[in-house]
Amino acid sequence: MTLGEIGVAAPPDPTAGPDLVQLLTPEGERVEHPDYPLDISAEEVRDLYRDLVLVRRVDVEATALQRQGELGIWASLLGQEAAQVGSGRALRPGDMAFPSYREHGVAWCRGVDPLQLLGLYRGTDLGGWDPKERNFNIYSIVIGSQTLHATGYAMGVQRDGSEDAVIAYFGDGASSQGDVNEAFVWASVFNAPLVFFCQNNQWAISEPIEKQTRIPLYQRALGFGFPGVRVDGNDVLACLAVTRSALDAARTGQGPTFIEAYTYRMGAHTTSDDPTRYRLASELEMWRLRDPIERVKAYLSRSGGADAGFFEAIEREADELAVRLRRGCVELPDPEPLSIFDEVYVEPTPHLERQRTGFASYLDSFEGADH
Amino acid sequence: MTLGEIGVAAPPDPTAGPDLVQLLTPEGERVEHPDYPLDISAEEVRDLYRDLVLVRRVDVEATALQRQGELGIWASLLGQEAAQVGSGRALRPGDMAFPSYREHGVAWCRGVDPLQLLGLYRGTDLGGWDPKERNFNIYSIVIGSQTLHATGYAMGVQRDGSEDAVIAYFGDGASSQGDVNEAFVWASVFNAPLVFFCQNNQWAISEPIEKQTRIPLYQRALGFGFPGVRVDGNDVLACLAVTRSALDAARTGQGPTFIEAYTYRMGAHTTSDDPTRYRLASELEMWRLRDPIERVKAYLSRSGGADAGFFEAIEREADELAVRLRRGCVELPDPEPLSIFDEVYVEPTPHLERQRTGFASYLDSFEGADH
Amino acid sequence: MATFTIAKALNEGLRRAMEDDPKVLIMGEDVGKLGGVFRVTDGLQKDFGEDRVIDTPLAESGIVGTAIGLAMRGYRPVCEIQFDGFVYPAFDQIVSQLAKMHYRSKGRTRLPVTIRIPFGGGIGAVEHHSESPEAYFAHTAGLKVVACSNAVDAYHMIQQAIAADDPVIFFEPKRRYWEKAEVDTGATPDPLHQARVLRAGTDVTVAAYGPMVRVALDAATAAEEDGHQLEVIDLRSLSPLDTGTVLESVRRTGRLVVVHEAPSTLGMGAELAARVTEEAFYSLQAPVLRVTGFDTPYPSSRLEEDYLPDLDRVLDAVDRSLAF
Amino acid sequence: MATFTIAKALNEGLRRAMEDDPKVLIMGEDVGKLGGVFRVTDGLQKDFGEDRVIDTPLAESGIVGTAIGLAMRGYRPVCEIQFDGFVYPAFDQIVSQLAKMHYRSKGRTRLPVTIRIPFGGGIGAVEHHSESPEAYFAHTAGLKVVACSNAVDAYHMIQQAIAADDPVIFFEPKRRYWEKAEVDTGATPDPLHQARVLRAGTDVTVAAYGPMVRVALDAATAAEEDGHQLEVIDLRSLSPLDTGTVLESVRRTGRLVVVHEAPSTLGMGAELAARVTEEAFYSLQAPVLRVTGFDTPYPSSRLEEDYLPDLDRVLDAVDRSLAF
Ligand SMILES: Cc1ncc(C[n+]2csc(CCOP(=O)(O)OP(=O)(O)O)c2C)c(N)n1
Ligand SMILES: Cc1ncc(C[n+]2csc(CCOP(=O)(O)OP(=O)(O)O)c2C)c(N)n1
Ligand SMILES: [Mg+2]
Ligand SMILES: [Mg+2]
Repeated sequence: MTLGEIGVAAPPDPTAGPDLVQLLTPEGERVEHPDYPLDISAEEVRDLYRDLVLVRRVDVEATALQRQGELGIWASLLGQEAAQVGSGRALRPGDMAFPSYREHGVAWCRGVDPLQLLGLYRGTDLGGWDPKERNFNIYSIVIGSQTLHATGYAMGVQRDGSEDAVIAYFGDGASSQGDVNEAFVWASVFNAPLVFFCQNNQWAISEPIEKQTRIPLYQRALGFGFPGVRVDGNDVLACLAVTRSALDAARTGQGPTFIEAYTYRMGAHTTSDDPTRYRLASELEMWRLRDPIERVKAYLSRSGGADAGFFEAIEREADELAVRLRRGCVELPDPEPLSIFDEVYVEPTPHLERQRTGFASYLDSFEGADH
Repeated sequence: MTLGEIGVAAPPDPTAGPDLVQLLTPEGERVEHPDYPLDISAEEVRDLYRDLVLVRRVDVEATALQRQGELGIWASLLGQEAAQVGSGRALRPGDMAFPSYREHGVAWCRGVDPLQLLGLYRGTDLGGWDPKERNFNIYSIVIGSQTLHATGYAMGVQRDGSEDAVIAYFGDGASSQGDVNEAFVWASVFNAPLVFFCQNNQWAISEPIEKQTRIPLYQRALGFGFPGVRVDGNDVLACLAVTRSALDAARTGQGPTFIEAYTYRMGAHTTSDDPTRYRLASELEMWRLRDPIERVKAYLSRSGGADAGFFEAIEREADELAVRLRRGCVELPDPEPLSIFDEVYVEPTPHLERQRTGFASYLDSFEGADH
Repeated sequence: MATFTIAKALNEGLRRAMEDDPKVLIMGEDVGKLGGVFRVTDGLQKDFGEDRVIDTPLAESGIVGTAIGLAMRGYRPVCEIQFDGFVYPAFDQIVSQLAKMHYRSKGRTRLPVTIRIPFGGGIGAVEHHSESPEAYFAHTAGLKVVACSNAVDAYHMIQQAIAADDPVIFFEPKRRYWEKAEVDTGATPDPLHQARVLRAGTDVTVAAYGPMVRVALDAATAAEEDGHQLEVIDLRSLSPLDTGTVLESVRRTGRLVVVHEAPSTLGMGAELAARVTEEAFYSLQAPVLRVTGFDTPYPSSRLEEDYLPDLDRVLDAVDRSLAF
Repeated sequence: MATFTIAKALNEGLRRAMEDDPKVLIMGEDVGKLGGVFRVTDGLQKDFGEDRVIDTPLAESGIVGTAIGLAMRGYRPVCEIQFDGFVYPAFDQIVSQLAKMHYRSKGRTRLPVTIRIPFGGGIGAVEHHSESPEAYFAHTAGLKVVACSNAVDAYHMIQQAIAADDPVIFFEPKRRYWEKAEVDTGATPDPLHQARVLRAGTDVTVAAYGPMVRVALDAATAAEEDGHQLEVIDLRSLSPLDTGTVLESVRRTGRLVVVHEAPSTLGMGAELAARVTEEAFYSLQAPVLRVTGFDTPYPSSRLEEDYLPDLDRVLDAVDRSLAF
C-alpha cells in the first residue's frame, strides 16, 4: 500500500460543524454559543481591535526590517492575531504565559515592548525581556519544550495555593513532540492549573496538519483525560471567551484544558521560507475571507461601536508605532564581544574567567596593531 | 491544593463495566462478546492451557534460580500469562513482535527457548536469540523505546506491500513516555499495520496506575485517532480474540489498534523489588481470584475438554522443562574477556582493535605471572 | 559524629536540605513510598508529604522539564534519574533548556535544579544500568557536574548542590552506596568545586572520581609495596574541573594517570590530558595516561570485571608512566 | 566533471544512493515537497515518491526510532535532522538504541542508518541553529561519525555513509553549503574514515574538519607570508579518528593545533591532544593547542564572529605553538 492510498481524514472546514466555537462570524456578525456566553462592551471590542491592528503592524514592520537586512529572520504572526490577542487578553496579571517563537501578539498583551522582541531576531540577544516582570517567558525555539516548563510552573502555582493560572502556547506541529504529550500526561495526573493553547495554523513549515494528526487536534486531550475544545482562531471574541473559561477552570481546581485555535499561517513560516513550493494560493484566498481584523471592523461599524474617526486614530497610532519600532531596531546596540562570557553561570567558574581574560588580551593585541 | 485533594478517577473494577472484553470469567464460565466471537476447539484450549502452565513454570524456576544466585535479577510475568500467551498465539509466523523485558510468555509463543531468556538476566549476554529467526526482537529495557522500532518496522511492512502485522508490547508506566506517544502519532498518521499491546498490570515498580493516567488507558488511543480496547488480561481467550482481530485490522489496511490488557503484576517488579513497601496484600488476594490459569482449568474440567490425565501430563512436562532450564542455566558459559570488543561495529575500527590487542597482551602478562 | 553509608548520607543530606528550605522538592520515579530503588529518598515522602516528594509519571524528559518550570516558579527541585542509562530521554531538556536558560535570559532566570544520577557499573546489573554519562554533561556549557566518592562528601555535596543557584548534575557512585564512613554533620565542607588530595605522593599523580577513587587509593597502597609513592586526587568536580589542584601535583610528580569507568574516547581523561599537557608541558616526564572503560558499549555483567578499571590496570599504567 | 555546491553534491549523492539501492529511504521534517530547509533533498520526493522520501511528524526521537525499525525490516533510512540543535530529543534513540543494537544482538541486527545533521554557526541564525554536537556522538561507542568539508567529499561521503552497515552520524558544514567545487562523480573515493592531508607543511600541523577546514587552509596561506609552512589535515572522520595520519604529520612537524567550533572542553581537540601526546610524546616540541568555540552556550548571532575560530585565532595559536 502506498502512503497515497492511506485514508487520512482531512480536518473539517472550521466554519462547519458544531465542534467549532465561534462568537463573531467572518462577516462580522455576532453569534452566541451556549457554553461561552460573552458579555462585552463596545469599548472592550474597540480595545481588542486596537490590539489586533497594532500587533499586525508590528509584524508587518518587522518583516520589512528583515527584508532590509535589519533582522536576521522573522517569524510572522500574520493571520493569527485574533488567537493571540484573544487568549492574551484573557490572562490576568498574575497568570504566567509560556510562548514559542511566534507569540508577538501575546507578548503585546503582556506589556512586552515590541522592540524587545526584535533582539532575538536581530541577533543582539537571546531573550530581551524579564520573564518575571511580564509573566511572559522568553521565546522557546526547541519545539514543544516550553509545554513542560509551563506544566512544572503550574505545579508550583498549585503548591503555592495560588489562584494564578498558566498558559502554554504551541503549534500544530509541536503536538507530535514527546515533550508535549508528556506535558499532557503530567498536567492531567497532577490536575495542573494549565491551559494548553495550540494555534493550529494548518502548517508546520511545509507540512500540512495531516502529517501530524488524522483527527481534529483538540480531540488529543480526550486521550489524556481532560477537555479539548476547538475555537475559531480568527475570532478574537471566541478566543477570549474560551480561554477565559479555561483559565477559570484552572483557577478553580478543575485542571487543564486543551484549546485548539483553528487558524491559518497567512505568511511564510519565517522570512527564510518560500511557501509557494508547497501550498496553493487558493488556500490563502479562502482564508483571507476569514481575516481576524476585518470581521471586528465590520462588527464595530455595523453595530455603531466605532466610527471612521476611531479607525483613523488607530491607523495613526499604528504608523507611529511602526516608526518607533524601526528607529529602535536600527539603534539596538551590538553586544560587547566579552559579553559572550556573561551569565553562563550564576557563580562564575575560574576556567571560564580565564577564557574571558585570555580572549580580552587577544583582542587587545589587535587594538595595539591599530595604532 | 495538596495532591491528596486532587480528584483522580480510580480505574474501574475490570470485572465491571461494558468496556472490558471478557470471554472466560474468573470462574471459568465461557461468555460471548458481540464484537469478538471466538470459535475455538477443546484441543486449542488445551494447548493454551499448556502454554500458560509452562510459561508460569519457566518464570517460577527463573525466580528460584535468581534466589540461588544463578541469575543477577529476574522480571517475573506472574499473573500476566494470559495476556502474553493470548496475544502471542494470535500472531502469525510472519508477524513481528517487539517486547519489553517481561514478555517471557510471548517469547515462548514465538519459539524462543526459555534458556535463551536467561542470558540477559544472568549477565552472560545482552540478547540471546536471533530476532529475525523468531520474529521476536531482543528485550528492550529503556522504557518505551521499542514502540518506535515497532512503528518503523510496520512502516517497512507497509512499503513491502506485505500482509505481516507488527505488535509492540509495553506497560502502563511506559504509556507516559514521549517515545510511546510519538509512536501513537506515527502509527496513526501513517496508518501503520501495528498493534500496541499494553499490559496494564496496575504498577510501574512502586507507582500505581493513577500516577500515569486518570482515565482508563485504552482511551489514550482515541486522542490519536485509532481504536482502543480494554480486554481482561487474565482471560487468555479474550486476549487471543481481541489481538487476532486487531492484527487482522492491521493486515487489511485499517491501521493501528491499542489494546489495554487489564491485568496485575502478582510478583515483585523484579527480584530486587520489595512490594510490601508500597502495596497491600489484600489487593493481591483480590487478584488471586482472577488467576489466568485456574479459570482455564475450571473451564476445561467443567466442559469435559480435559481430564485429570491431561493436567497431570502437563505438570510432568512442566517439571521436565524446569529441570532442563535449571541445568541449562548453570551451564551457560561465561563469555570470553576479549568478547567485550566483539560486534561493536559491523566494520571494526583500527582504534578498537588496538584496544583489543592491548588488553589481550595485558591479560597475557598475568598468564605469565601464573607460571 | 555518625556513621553513614553513602546512601544514608545522601538521604540525611536531602532531609537537611528540605528542612532548611521549604522550596526544596524531590521528584522522580519511585522516590515516594518506595524511597527510590536505592532507598536514597527513604522516609522523605512520609515526613515531607506528597507535595514535596513527588512520584512522577514515567518519563525523564517530563521530570526535568517540569523541574525547570518549578524552578522558574521559585522552587528548588531535586530530580532523581533512577539509573544512569535513563537520563538520555531528558537530554534535550538538560542541554538545550536547563543548561542555557540563565544565559539566554541574560541572568534573569535562575534554575537551581539538581539532577541526581546513580552512575557506574560493578553491581552485576542488566544493560543500561551501569553507564557513565558524565562527559556528555561536562562538555555542556551552563551545567555544573560533580561526583561524590564517599559518605562525608555525599552528605555535604548534595546540600551544596541543592543550595547552588546553577543547575548541578550530581553523580552518585552506585556500587559504593553501602560503603560507610564517619560523618561530622556539623563540619563546614570544602567548596563544592574543589578537588581534594586524598593521599600525598611523590612519584605519580593518580586522579579519579566517584567509584574509581577507592580503586586509586587501593592502587596507591599496593604501589607503596613496590616502593612507588602515588599521590591520589579525588576530582569531586567534573565541571568546572579543578585543574589547579591537579597541576600543582603534576608539577611535583611529573606524571599523571587518570582513572574513570567511562570510555576513553572523549572521557574526562581526555580533557585532563589536554589541559595538563598544555599547562605543565615542561613538567611532564611522561604523557598523561588513561585507565578507563573501553570504547565499547557497557558489556554484559559477567564481563564487567574485565571492562572496569581495577587495581592491576592502574598499577600497570603507573608502571608504564614511570617507564617513560 | 560537474560543478556542485556542497548542498547540490549531497543532493546528487543522495539521488545516486537511492537509484543504486531501492531500500534507501529519506525521512525527516520538510524533506519532501520543500526539499529540506537547505534544499539538500530537493526534487527527491518528486522522483522517488512519498514512500521513499517521507515527511515525518515533528519529533526527532520518532524520526530516529522509526528509522531503526525500518532498518530492522531491511531498509536503509537516511534521517535529516533539520538543525544541529534539534538532535537532542533523539539522543536516547541514538545513544541507547541505534549505537548499541548491533552489540546487544551479538551482531545479528544491523542498523545501517545515516543521520544527516547540518552543523555549526556562521550563518547569523537564531539560537539552537548553530550548534556543534559532534563530540557527544564521538564519545558514544557504536556510532561512526564523519564530517565533510567540501563538495567532492560531500558527494562521495554521503554515499559511503549510506552504504555502510554501521550507523553513521553525518555532519554537514551548514555555512559552506553554497561553496562550489568540481566533482568527478566517477572517481573512486578515499576510505570514509581516512583523514586527508590537504596541504603539506613542515612547521606546524593544523587539524580541522567540516566548516573549519577552509579557515585552516586560509591560515596556512597567510602563515606562508610569515614564512611558516603549515600542514593542514582534514580529519573527515571523527569516529573512528584517523590518528595515524595526524601522528605521521606531527612526528615531522612536532607541533599540532586543532581547530573546531565546538566548545573546547571535551571537544574533539581534547581527544586528539590526549592521543597524540601519548603516541608522540617525544616528538612534540609544544603542547597540542586548541582553537575552538568558548565554553559557553552559542551566543547571539551578532557575537558569533567573536565566538567562532577564525584565521587570526589560528595564526595566534600557531605563533604560540612555535614560541614553545
Ligand atoms: C525540536 C525541534 N525540531 C525542529 C525544529 C525546526 N522547526 C522550527 S519551527 C518548525 C515547525 C513548527 O510548526 P508548528 O508547531 O505548527 O508551529 P508554527 O511554526 O506553525 O507556529 C520546525 C520543524 C525546531 N525548532 N525544534
Ligand atoms: C527510560 C527508563 N526509565 C526508567 C526505567 C526504570 N524502570 C524499569 S521498569 C520501570 C517501570 C515500568 O513500568 P511498566 O511500564 O508499567 O512496566 P512493568 O514493569 O509494570 O511491566 C522503570 C521505571 C527504565 N527501564 N527506562
Ligand atoms: Mg503550525
Ligand atoms: Mg506496569
